[in-house]
Amino acid sequence: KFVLGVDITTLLPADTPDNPTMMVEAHIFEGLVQYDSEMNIVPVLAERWEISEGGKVYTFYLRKGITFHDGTPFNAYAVKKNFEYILNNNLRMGNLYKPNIESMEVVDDYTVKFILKFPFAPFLNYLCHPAGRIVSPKAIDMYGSDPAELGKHAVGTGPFKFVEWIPGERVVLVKNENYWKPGYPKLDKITFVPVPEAVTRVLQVQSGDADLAVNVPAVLLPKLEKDPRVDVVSMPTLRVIFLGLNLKRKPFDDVRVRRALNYAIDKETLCKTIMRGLAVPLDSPISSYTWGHASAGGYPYDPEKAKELLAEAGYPDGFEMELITPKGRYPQDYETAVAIQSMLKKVGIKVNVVTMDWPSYVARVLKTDDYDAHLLGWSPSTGEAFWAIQPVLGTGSVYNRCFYSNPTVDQLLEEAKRETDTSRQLKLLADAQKLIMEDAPWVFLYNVYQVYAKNSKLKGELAIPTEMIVLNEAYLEE
Amino acid sequence: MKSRLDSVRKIYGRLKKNRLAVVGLWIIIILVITAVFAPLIAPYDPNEQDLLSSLEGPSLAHPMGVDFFGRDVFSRVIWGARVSLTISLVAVAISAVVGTILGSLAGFYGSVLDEVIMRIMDVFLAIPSILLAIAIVAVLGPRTSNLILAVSVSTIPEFSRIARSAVLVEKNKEYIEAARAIGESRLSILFRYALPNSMVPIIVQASLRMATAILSVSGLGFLGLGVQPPTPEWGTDLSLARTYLEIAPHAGIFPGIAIFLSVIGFNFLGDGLNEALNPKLKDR
Amino acid sequence: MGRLALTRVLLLIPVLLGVSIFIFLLMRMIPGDPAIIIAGENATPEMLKEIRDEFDLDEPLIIQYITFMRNLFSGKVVSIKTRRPVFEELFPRFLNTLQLTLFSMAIAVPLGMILGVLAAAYRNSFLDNFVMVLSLLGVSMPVFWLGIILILIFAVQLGLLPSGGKEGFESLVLPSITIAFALTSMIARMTRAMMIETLSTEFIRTAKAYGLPRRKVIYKYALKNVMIPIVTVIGLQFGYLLGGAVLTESVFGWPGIGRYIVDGIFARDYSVVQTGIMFLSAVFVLVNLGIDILYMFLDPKIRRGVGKS
Amino acid sequence: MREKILEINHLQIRFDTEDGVVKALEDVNLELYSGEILGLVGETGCGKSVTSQSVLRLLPTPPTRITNGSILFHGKNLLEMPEEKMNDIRGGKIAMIFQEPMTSLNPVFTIGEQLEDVIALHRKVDRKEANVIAVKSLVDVGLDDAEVILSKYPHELSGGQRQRVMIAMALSCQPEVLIADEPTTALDVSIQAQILSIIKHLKQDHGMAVLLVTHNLGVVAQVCDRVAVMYAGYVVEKGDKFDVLKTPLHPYPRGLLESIPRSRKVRELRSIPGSVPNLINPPEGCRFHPRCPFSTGVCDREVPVLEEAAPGHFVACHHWRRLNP
Amino acid sequence: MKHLVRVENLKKIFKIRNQGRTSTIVAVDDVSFFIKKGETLGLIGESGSGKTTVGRMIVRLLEPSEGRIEFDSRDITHLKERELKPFRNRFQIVFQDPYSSLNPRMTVFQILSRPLSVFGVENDRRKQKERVLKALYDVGLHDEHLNRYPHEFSGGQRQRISIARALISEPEFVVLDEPTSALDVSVQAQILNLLKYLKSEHNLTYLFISHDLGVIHYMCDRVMVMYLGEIVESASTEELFESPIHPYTRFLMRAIPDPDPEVSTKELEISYTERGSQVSHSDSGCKFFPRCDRAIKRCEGEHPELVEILPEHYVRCHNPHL
Ligand SMILES: Nc1ncnc2c1ncn2[C@@H]1O[C@H](COP(=O)(O)OP(=O)(O)OP(=O)(O)O)[C@@H](O)[C@H]1O
Ligand SMILES: Nc1ncnc2c1ncn2[C@@H]1O[C@H](COP(=O)(O)OP(=O)(O)OP(=O)(O)O)[C@@H](O)[C@H]1O
Ligand SMILES: [Mg+2]
Ligand SMILES: [Mg+2]
Repeated sequence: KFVLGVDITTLLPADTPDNPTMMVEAHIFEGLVQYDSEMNIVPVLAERWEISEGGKVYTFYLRKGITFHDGTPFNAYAVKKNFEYILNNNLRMGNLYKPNIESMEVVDDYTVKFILKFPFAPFLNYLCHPAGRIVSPKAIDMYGSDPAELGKHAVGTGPFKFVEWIPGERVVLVKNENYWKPGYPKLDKITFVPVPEAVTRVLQVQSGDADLAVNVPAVLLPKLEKDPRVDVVSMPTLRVIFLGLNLKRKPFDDVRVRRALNYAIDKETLCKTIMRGLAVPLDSPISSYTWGHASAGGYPYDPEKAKELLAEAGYPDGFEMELITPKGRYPQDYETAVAIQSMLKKVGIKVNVVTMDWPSYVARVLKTDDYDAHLLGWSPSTGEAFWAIQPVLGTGSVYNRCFYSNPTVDQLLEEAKRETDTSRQLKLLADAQKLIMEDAPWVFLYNVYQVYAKNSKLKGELAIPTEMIVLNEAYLEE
Repeated sequence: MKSRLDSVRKIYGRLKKNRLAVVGLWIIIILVITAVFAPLIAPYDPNEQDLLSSLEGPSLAHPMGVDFFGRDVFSRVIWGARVSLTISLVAVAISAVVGTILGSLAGFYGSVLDEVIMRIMDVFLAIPSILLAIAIVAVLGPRTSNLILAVSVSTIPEFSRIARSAVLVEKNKEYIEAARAIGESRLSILFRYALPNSMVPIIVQASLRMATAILSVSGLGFLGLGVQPPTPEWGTDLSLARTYLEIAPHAGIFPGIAIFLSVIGFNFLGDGLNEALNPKLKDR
Repeated sequence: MGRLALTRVLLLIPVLLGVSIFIFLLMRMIPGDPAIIIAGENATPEMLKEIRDEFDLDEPLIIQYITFMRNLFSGKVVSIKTRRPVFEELFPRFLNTLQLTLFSMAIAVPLGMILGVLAAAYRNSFLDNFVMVLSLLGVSMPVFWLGIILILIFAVQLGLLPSGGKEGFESLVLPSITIAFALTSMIARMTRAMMIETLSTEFIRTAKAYGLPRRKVIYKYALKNVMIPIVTVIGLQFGYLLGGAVLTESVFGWPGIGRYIVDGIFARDYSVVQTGIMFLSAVFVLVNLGIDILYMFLDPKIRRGVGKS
Repeated sequence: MREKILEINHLQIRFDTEDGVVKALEDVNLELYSGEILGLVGETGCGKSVTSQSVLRLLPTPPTRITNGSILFHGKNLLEMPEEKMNDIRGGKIAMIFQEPMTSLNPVFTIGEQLEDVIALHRKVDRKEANVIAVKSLVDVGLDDAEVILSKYPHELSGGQRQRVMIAMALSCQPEVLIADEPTTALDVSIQAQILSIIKHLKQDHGMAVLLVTHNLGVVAQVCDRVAVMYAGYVVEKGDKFDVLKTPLHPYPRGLLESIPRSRKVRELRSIPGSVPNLINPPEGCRFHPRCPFSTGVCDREVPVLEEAAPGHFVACHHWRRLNP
Repeated sequence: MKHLVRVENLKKIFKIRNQGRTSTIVAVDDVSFFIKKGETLGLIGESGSGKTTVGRMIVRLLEPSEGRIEFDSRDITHLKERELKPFRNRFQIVFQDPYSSLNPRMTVFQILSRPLSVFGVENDRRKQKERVLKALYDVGLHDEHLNRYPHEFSGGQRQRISIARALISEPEFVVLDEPTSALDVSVQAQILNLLKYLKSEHNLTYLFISHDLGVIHYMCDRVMVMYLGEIVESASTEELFESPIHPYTRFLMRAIPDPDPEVSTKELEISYTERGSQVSHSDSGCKFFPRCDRAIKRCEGEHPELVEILPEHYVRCHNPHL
């Protein structure tokens, strides 16, 4: 039994916007490629692949002898059908592929080609995205006219077969006896149960009612570590947490002020206390696990320097600012904001923390510029630096709500995106990160861990930094 | 004036018979004093953080321990009295006033006005109050004033019903007829005659509702819609503390006890008033 | 009586209409765009536009309202988040909440009434004071606190009962006790108050004056009179619980309707919230109608028409 | 001499209230003979109901305290009887009906249910026989369509019908004593006349002794044999109704009689000045003295004792001799 | 002599809505009478016969369904509340229940000064106080009572306050709706005396409603007897008491117990089984028919008219007892 925070929304991978659902889908469906726990791209349904010269054509050689749960064989036609279905329908994740896939081509039964509109370096990462998982073509034929209906009939190639989904109550999967990877899966059955209350989730594992619970509050760690029935696992994710400063507003248009804020906040202490060690201070705008990361130094805690900078910028006595934050969206988000409130007080900045429920928060941040600073988290679901930087810091991007604009950064990213030489690509990305760090449009806070509690007998689960836990190879120790 | 004082004394006299009511009254008086003199009583600044001592248990320096941020729980409980009591007091006052006015107009004028007002009240009554409160806070944002509004909106129908039925009873008494006979205007009859005599059940209800208001705020806090940080408020602090219930129970127990005390206080007082003011009053 | 029921059912219409307009407007006033919430963080503007188009979110309000009402009547309201018909999702959850409510009632009603009657019969005794203090504890304990404590004791420490979720009968026990705790307290207090009042009435004096044994006086003559107001209160509570058990449902991960609607609010899933609240309101009004009919059944004054006086 | 069924001796009752101790009854002495109707009259609050309810021990404790006296029923003191025994007497031997016919019957049970419960209890019969007896008693009080009435609820009956049901209930147990506490005050004159005539027939046909509490001297005149007049917790005069109503010895019943407007055109009614005393702080001595035109020094010091002025005619006044030469 | 009040064909129909069904009660059915200036008209009849309803209609607390009310030769039947205001202080009403007819939240001073303020007779507080005090003395109360609340008074005293309230605006006509029926005889005597005294002092006209024949006899010049909404007999007091004609009047006279045991003991000979229901089933017949011991054939089918049998003596009966 696996406890999630919320109920799933659908079981159609390309229509899935939320992480918990992706976790469930990861057991039923498989993609051509996927990440391992170190964020390496590994083959799954594809055995290998070739990228054409110029980077516009991707050829995949598929694994043979695989059938979907409904008996349909997996082959190149199935892949083609899937991606065409995504391209031709309004699916929620469709826009991951629509802008870049030009067409699909079946070479032979087990070879399929993706022809892109332009050379797109991170395409493989995009295929690692859960939305690219392959659904049985027969199911698409039967239910495809209504994506919601298709989402109720999940047929994939994965190690577990879908049994039932009682909304709000549970999703039940059973072992796929015909799984292609010999000896797997080891578990007979997985039940996913949504329990919104974090404390209850933990107690469920403690009482043996559940085998795995996600999003464990960090404070409970010491307690859980003492419990022999429970193992707590924490591992870094790609998610960074930052304070976005509104560059349109005074005094945040002054880089000195922004840097001062970065110096004034003691990230080490935040990570140690509020986060209970389950976060590391950022040394770049992106997580060190994100592909393309390069350390850009970061800002040590230095309140004196902060005061100096403030004085230099003309605010020797500080100022008042509003910090908006969601509550319960990211681990200890609210707590962090409250702690920052008190840290900034020491350099004379009075912070009014305004907490909001997530939708109101998102509306405020995305639709208005009526705030001084916002606490936000960002995690590239593709696991690479473009998605990690561009949407949040690229000029005019949707999520660039600090209104940061540095043409040089934009330029560097654009170049890197089309660059096929990996080392040059990395260099370009490193330069961009450095520039951003210097401009300090954010207060760079930390990179969070994911924490889950599990039955100490449960072994072999796969945790991926994209905030995924997969039980495909897991087993219960006797 | 003297006789009004007398009647207050008399009510207190009757209240005194009811031991629990006296206990309730004193609990409330103590809470109010705590709230008023919070700055003098609280040993620390309730918002002063000491992240390194997070969740330390009760000690001599911190008799109720410290919370997650290393803030002194005792000081927060003391200051919390201010916010919590204000919220419930204002919320109840608003709903009692609005509800009473609406309900008494409905009961007094009857016919169309009655139907219209009571149907509108039905609308509010039909929507589960906690959902209504959540929606309202979501609309307006979790500012303290909005919490108050959310809590009060959902209790307006209750007060209006009580006021309406009380006014309906009074309306048929002969002194109302007598007032008409001396040519009193309708509004004057309502506000000078009918309403003052309908206050008993409303007052009783108000004191009982004070207790529920505090709980409602804590419920909203649980759902992430409590007061804004770092404001100390019992319900919000309590709901935050639930996470560490097992490792640091003190962070929740003390605000919880404060809530319990005030709920008990208001309930005892409400029941006591109920008996003192009107022994035959139906408990509805 | 049939006519009365009919008029009451007709009164449902304006109330539900009012509810629908009110909640519709309220939802539109909440800041937050369902498309953004639902599409998630990786959404592109195109995705948002698609979602908005799909659910008419850019249409004028009046059109949206009419569309909603039309869909509601044809049972075709679709959740913005899951794209599944709302009724299909809502109804099982409603049944779950109903289960929880009924089970809590099954604990609270007899227990509360027994305690209340005993407290009244032995007024001012130790028992009476004990029941009253306990019941105050019951009403002042926030459910999330109580719920977590119960889980700690019964699931984690003793391992007797499941800690949450919905799996078989046992998982009903702890959430029901959580709800029943406050409910029992309320019913006990009510029963006691009513009982004390009834015991001082003249017809009880008559019963005593004719030598009827105390047991009979309390359990037959007084209790039946007390039943009438108690039933009303219980009915009202029943109505409230069907929508108001949100906190308990959250703590125990019980897949109930209250939590469903709250999630709907937090996801700005207009369809879910509007339909859900309409549904609960209708249920509430119908429950009330049910109480009134029950009331008539219990109270001969109403059942058989009012006499000459 | 007929048998003294019920005897109330020196009954003294106190109520503890928040305003103080109400000295409701001070020294009440009454006796009821078999086959007679004794009228107990007096103004509001003088203690009539307290006296009558104390016989069946119906007063709630607290606040009631019986501080002195005895109530003898066939020579046995009811005040010392265990509760179970008392329950046999209640209804079975001594039945009681109350002033408020509207609220004295349980609103949620049918008349039949209530009557039969009582009959089954006291006549030791099963439900079926109880029903037969119930029908008969209803017919006895003039409710001819008894079967219909039995199936009705109290609110479906008129006040007069309800009061007759109460009387039928009393009758059905064949008690020796009926205590009727203002049985007609809430009723219309025409219905009052009917009820009184039933009570009178009960005495005549069943030989029942009746203690009829009322504040209406007319009622006493009409149906009673003897009458006792109470004032502020004392019996101030008692005796044959002709004696008491025609030639009252005590100034209080005298004043009462004079303040009744008669069918005579008088210029001004005589009235007793002042009002009934507060029983928390009653006047010293004779409690009537502040309102008495004849009071002298002795009246506010000494409580007058009830003495036999003429055979069977008792009065408690220091000056009765002087006033009635 | 002048007719201060004239009532013609007054009718009141109450609609009772009970569980969705409406039924109607004809509480007052075609009642006509007049009251001369300075006289006391008695209105008698059993409970529910419509006495209060008549009284309330005259002072316009109830809207008549049909008919016409004249006060001092002015038709006031349909005056709006505003137009009525000049009349409001010319007629007043005293209610039966001393406990519910005073606002429990007002002091005696407030209760008594309200009419002065409302009618605008006296707005100055000092002068108001003077008048209030005078009114209090008039009814036998004192300064010390001025600031007390109604619950601090006995029933008799409360009724005095009600009377003072009715009289403070110096009305010409007062409806007294059973003002003493809730009081003990000794207190009743005080109040009756007071009313008589005030009447002569202030030159008042009374409509005195009661069901106590003794009280009516003592107070009234003329008496009307109502039965189920109709006037069944009306005559001067002497005549009515000496020679009642209508069977209902005669029945009433017998039913009311006389405190003289010699009179009373003989008279209690009322059969206690009713002949059917109290309410007449046939609409057309005499309303008293079901209870009447003098009924003749005609009574069942034909409704009798109110006729002047003797001079100034009206009776509604087919078979009058002459
Ligand atoms: N339960 C009680 N508590 C306090 N005082 C009481 C109680 N019952 C009666 N009394 C007081 O005892 C006195 C006598 O009351 P009782 O009811 O016997 O009068 P009564 O003669 O029957 O009057 P009425 O004619 O109004 O029925 C009154 O002063 C009353 O206030
Ligand atoms: N507001 C009302 N609504 C409906 N019916 C009414 C109303 N007022 C009076 N009635 C009915 O009208 C009839 C006459 O009532 P009314 O009060 O005039 O009688 P009454 O002679 O004054 O009786 P009583 O002696 O009891 O005061 C009664 O049947 C009564 O039930
Ligand atoms: Mg009495
Ligand atoms: Mg009347």
